[in-house]
Amino acid sequence: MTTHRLASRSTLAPVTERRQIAPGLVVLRFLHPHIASTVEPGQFVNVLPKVGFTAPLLRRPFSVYWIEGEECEIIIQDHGLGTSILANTQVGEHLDVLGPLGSPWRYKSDDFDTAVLVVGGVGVAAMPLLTKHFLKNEVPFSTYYGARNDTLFADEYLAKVRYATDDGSKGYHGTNISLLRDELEKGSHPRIKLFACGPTKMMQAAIALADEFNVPCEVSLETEMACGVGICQGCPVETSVTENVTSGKKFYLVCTQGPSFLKEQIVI
Amino acid sequence: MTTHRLASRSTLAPVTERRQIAPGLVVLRFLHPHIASTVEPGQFVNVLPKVGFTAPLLRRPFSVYWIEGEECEIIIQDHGLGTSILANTQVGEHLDVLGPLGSPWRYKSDDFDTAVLVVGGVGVAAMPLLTKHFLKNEVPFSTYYGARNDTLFADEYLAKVRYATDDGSKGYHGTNISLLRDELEKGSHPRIKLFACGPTKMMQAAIALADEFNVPCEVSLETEMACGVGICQGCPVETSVTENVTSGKKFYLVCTQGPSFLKEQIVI
Amino acid sequence: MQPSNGTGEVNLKVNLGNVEFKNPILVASGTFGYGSEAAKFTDISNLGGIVTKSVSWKPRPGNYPRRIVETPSGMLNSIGLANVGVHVFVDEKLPYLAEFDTKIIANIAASSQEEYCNVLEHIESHATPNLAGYEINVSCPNVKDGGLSFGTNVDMVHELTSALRPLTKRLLIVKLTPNVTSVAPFAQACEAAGADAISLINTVVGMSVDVFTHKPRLATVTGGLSGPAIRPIAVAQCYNARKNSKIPIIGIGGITSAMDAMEFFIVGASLVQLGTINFVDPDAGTKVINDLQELMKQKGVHSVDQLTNTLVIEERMKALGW
Amino acid sequence: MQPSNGTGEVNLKVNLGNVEFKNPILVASGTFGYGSEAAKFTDISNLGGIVTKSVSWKPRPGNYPRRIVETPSGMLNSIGLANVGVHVFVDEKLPYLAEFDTKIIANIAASSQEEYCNVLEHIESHATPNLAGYEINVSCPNVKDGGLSFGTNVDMVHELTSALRPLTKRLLIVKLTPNVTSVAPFAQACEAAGADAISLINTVVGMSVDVFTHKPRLATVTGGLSGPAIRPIAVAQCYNARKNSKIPIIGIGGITSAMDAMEFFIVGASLVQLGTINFVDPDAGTKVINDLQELMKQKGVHSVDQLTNTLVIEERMKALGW
Ligand SMILES: Cc1cc2nc3c(=O)[nH]c(=O)nc-3n(C[C@H](O)[C@H](O)[C@H](O)COP(=O)(O)OP(=O)(O)OC[C@H]3O[C@@H](n4cnc5c(N)ncnc54)[C@H](O)[C@@H]3O)c2cc1C
Ligand SMILES: Cc1cc2nc3c(=O)[nH]c(=O)nc-3n(C[C@H](O)[C@H](O)[C@H](O)COP(=O)(O)OP(=O)(O)OC[C@H]3O[C@@H](n4cnc5c(N)ncnc54)[C@H](O)[C@@H]3O)c2cc1C
Ligand SMILES: Cc1cc2nc3c(=O)[nH]c(=O)nc-3n(C[C@H](O)[C@H](O)[C@H](O)COP(=O)(O)O)c2cc1C
Ligand SMILES: Cc1cc2nc3c(=O)[nH]c(=O)nc-3n(C[C@H](O)[C@H](O)[C@H](O)COP(=O)(O)O)c2cc1C
Ligand code: FES
Ligand code: FES
Repeated sequence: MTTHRLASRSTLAPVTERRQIAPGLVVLRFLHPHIASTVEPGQFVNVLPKVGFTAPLLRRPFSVYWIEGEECEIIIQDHGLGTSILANTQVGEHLDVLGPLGSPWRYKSDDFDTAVLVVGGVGVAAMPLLTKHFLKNEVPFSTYYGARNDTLFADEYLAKVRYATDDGSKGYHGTNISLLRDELEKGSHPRIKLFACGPTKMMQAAIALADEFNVPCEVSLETEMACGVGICQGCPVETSVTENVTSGKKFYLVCTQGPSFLKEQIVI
Repeated sequence: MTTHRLASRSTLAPVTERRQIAPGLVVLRFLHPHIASTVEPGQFVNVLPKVGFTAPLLRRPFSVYWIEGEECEIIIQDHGLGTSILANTQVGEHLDVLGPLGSPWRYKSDDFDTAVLVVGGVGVAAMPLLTKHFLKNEVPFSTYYGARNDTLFADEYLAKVRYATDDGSKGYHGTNISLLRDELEKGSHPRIKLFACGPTKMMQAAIALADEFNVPCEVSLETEMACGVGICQGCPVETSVTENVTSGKKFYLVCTQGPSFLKEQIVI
Repeated sequence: MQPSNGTGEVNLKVNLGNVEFKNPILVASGTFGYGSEAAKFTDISNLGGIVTKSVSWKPRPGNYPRRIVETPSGMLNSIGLANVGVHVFVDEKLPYLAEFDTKIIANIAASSQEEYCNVLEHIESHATPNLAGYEINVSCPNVKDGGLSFGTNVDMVHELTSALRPLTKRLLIVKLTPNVTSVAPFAQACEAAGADAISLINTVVGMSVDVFTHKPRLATVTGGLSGPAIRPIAVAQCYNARKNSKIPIIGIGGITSAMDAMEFFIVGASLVQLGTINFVDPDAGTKVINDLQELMKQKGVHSVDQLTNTLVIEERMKALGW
Repeated sequence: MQPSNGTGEVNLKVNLGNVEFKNPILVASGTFGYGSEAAKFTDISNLGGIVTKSVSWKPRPGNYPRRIVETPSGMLNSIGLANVGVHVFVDEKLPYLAEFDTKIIANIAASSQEEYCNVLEHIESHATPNLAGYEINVSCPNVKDGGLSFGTNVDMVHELTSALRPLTKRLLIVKLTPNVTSVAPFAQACEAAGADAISLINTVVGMSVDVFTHKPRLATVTGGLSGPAIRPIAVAQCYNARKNSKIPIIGIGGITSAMDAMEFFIVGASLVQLGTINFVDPDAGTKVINDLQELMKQKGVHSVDQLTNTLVIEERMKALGW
């Protein structure tokens, strides 16, 4: 078993830590020098549920949640067969990992001075590396994190968090979008940009809010993927623009051209 | 997870011990009161390679190797995908086990005074319970155990063993069948019967020897099985007799009418 | 645990022709023997019905081994319709099955129209009270004569069905093969000839080779593919039959759970049969029945009729002609 | 590691028509894009050849999502022939691929005979040195026009092949569908019309339903089933084509390993294509090539020709007519 071969080929990565951070949320840490040294905020990896089995057949995509030294972490929410197998991977077992994949957040663009991270559910996985970058580069930012109740937050690597819960059990009573709206309505908001990752409804609300306040907004999408590397055309998102030749006229590929898009690019 | 439901339904049995007894031979011990209390020598169990997976799909048959209290043991030889998965089952994991299945050795029949166990390869798994019965009931017997070399024997539960190796590294230099022939040729053999389990060639040689010395011989067969319980008709062995109505005229079903047959019954 | 049949909020009863099945979960021909072996491992009275192993006029020994090959999420078989023949069937098997509270459907395979008729008439004249009807197997890929040569010829299917129809007032079900360009004309032919239902699908022709000996793994070279691997094919064929005919459908192919069964109901099946999964777990039927009841409760669905043929196609896709 | 091609004891070279492939492992249309994306994850010069994504005259956006559903040991897709159109194909894709030491086969999909001819002629007039030929896709189940309506009609396949044959001296390969009663007449028609080879199989029509919404999981309702689940079907179809025609076969369907590839060679394929496995591992081709070489060494086989069409059928089964 090779633990590492060529940079860009799939790698059998030994799992070095497994921890449960919330009900149904497991973090796996694995050794993967290539990903750890090259990944950018917003990229993802594609992981085989079980090496040597044809069912489940395809890899499953996960955001790179954290890196430390030569190790990477992903956060797995129990969703179906593939994720439940993966969530049960034990320390010492190996993950077959392909990555880093996809395009990073447009986090170095100059269309903002202050970043607003809009987070919901397992979408949190896309935020820690972004948070780290903003902290390190002293970019002003704040994080609006919404969940059904206070047991569901996975905020270990976040900073400057404003919480919102549907049941009021922690922070604001309501959605993180309403909380953010309240803040924005309060007054002057110096060149902000929203970076949003969460359930589709939250993404749609984030886009609507950004439209209303006329600020840039980038959302990270999830679609079913067969390959994760741009060769199957299985992961389209409808687009309003027509410059995208690769996939014909009407779609972007989420795996390579995303997973994050500016709100103007897509129809969700 | 029910560890035990109805006697005759499949059961999730916790693995309580795993030991490697020879290269490529692993013994799994699991808690299964029903099998432990009802199994007879020569019967088998049908075990799912991996619970919840559709590939591998079908159960794999294994002789019941040993019982102790409420626990059973099977011995697994790494042969293909299913057995390699099973051989890696760890203590604390569960096996989905259906059994006991099949018909026992005709070990209580009165067609012999002395039993001769002819053993090869993983066929050894069918012998310990038979050995135990003969020891307990003071039936005279001896065991002719053949292997390629001395690293391959799994004789922990056998008794009165005469070893034969192809390379002469342990016991007789040659096959166990030649060794037995030598013995038989030496002279008087009081109403013996052969009980043989091993590779097809060894079975054929055992039958030829029994024919030559005109003694009864029962052989335990392996065929591919889809169900192990008599409902798929997938496990036929050609028969020379015609009384077998269930499967038409020309075949016995190894899973229910076997796995062991008298040499007169079958064509192999 | 015994599933409650038709009591409480969820009613699992399904009517097909003049027969009431207490639930829509049957076991498929050739995957449950004649019930007696499976009875050791499950309470067969829980089942909506049992379709017995194909029976022919004379006993058939079946094919030489090897008869079974596992494949990814499936298996190939080439049993060759091994069966006891119709005389033993009516003398021993039907009476045995008459003791159970479940419907029996006698599956018939033959190599000529005459033989099909003779077998059906012989069973009809020895019918037991719980004999609900007949399933006509025109789709076995593993015999030299009959089998697929009937099932892939729409005129022969029509003629055979028409010939059998007058011979019984019980259910007449024709079991179709997926090994055709389109199952639609076959469904229409069965409907026109007066069959009560079609069952879909029998196994898909498949093959596997031993790369060391260069021999086919099955003695008969090709065999029939079954199991979860073929479920998407089976669902598509049931959908196609439903779109193109009104004849009731019994869905078969790779069903392992209540969720799987539900897919078949939604595309148009009134009942389903479990096949290969019985080999993995002879008690699968009871589990699926219980789970189906639970699932229907969760969905707030009160009867199987409310599930059958409820596929929803997006408007924008309809507009595009899908 | 780079596989040694044709040196040492084992020679992986295969000739098809007037083209020499350095090894018999190709990647299948639609499962490798136009090479550039996959090139980040594997050395595409290792491959015997690359069959490019189906190209049509105009660009096609492809179908609305959802386009992908995993199934037991397989997947359904409904991409809908999303492609850049023949002009971008010859301007950008062919020149890019010309840089690699591998053969390129341009797969063409169209909705009329005229469009097929136009696309082929346009590519022909912009051919690059490593363009080995064309694969004619008459078997896509996921488009409204063309696709399966061609592929299930033996006369149309014959006519189309005859029309295309005079337009090129390069390889003309027809990619057939498994969704027919028998592939034999199609193989014969392609042979008669002068095709250099057939490729077998394209995807099998399948469907999956979301039991909570009652919607088809794929927007287009049905889609194409691929992956290990369909391998036994593909092997059987290649065997059937081999028995009934002499036209060279390119085997496709569920191949994941050298052992799988070997099954196709033994039943009669000269080359094979890897499809779905590329999604699991874009580097699969190289691994299969290396393993094939090893396996051939072990077997003492020196060339792929010595494997092709070497199925051994037991005498007693032959005697029974199998
Ligand atoms: C770019 C990206 C990043 C993601 N990051 C994370 C993460 O960090 N943590 C996390 O827990 N999940 C993440 N997801 C979602 C995760 O990939 C799915 O939950 C997972 O694939 C479901 O697999 P399953 O076998 O458990 O579910 P099943 O429903 O059994 O899967 C069946 C099929 O559908 C696909 N599928 C089902 N739901 C989704 C979904 N929401 N997105 C994509 N494919 C899906 C699966 O890949 C598989 O092919 C991400 C998805 C994408 C596209
Ligand atoms: C009655 C009986 C008792 C057995 N007892 C033992 C035992 O105690 N210990 C042990 O190690 N093995 C035993 N075997 C053999 C064991 O069942 C097979 O080695 C095992 O099924 C192979 O599975 P696989 O997935 O590893 O191999 P694969 O070759 O990948 O299996 C593919 C398919 O072929 C079948 N198959 C392959 N080889 C055999 C075989 N020799 N016999 C039956 N089916 C086969 C498998 O069940 C499976 O369906 C017994 C077999 C039978 C019939
Ligand atoms: C071992 C085996 C034997 C079968 N024998 C018969 C048979 O005798 N008659 C018949 O109509 N179908 C027979 N079938 C087909 C099944 O009834 C069923 O149509 C098919 O297996 C698909 O369902 P499944 O995927 O759930 O197994 C057999 C299938 C298998 C696997
Ligand atoms: C996502 C996807 C897209 C495909 N697109 C095409 C295509 O554009 N043209 C074509 O001829 N075949 C296409 N195919 C069919 C494959 O080339 C191949 O014939 C089929 O997938 C069977 O092989 P496999 O089981 O190895 O995948 C596609 C298959 C898949 C899975
Ligand atoms: S997942 Fe294959 S192209 Fe995006
Ligand atoms: S294995 Fe099914 S009848 Fe014997």
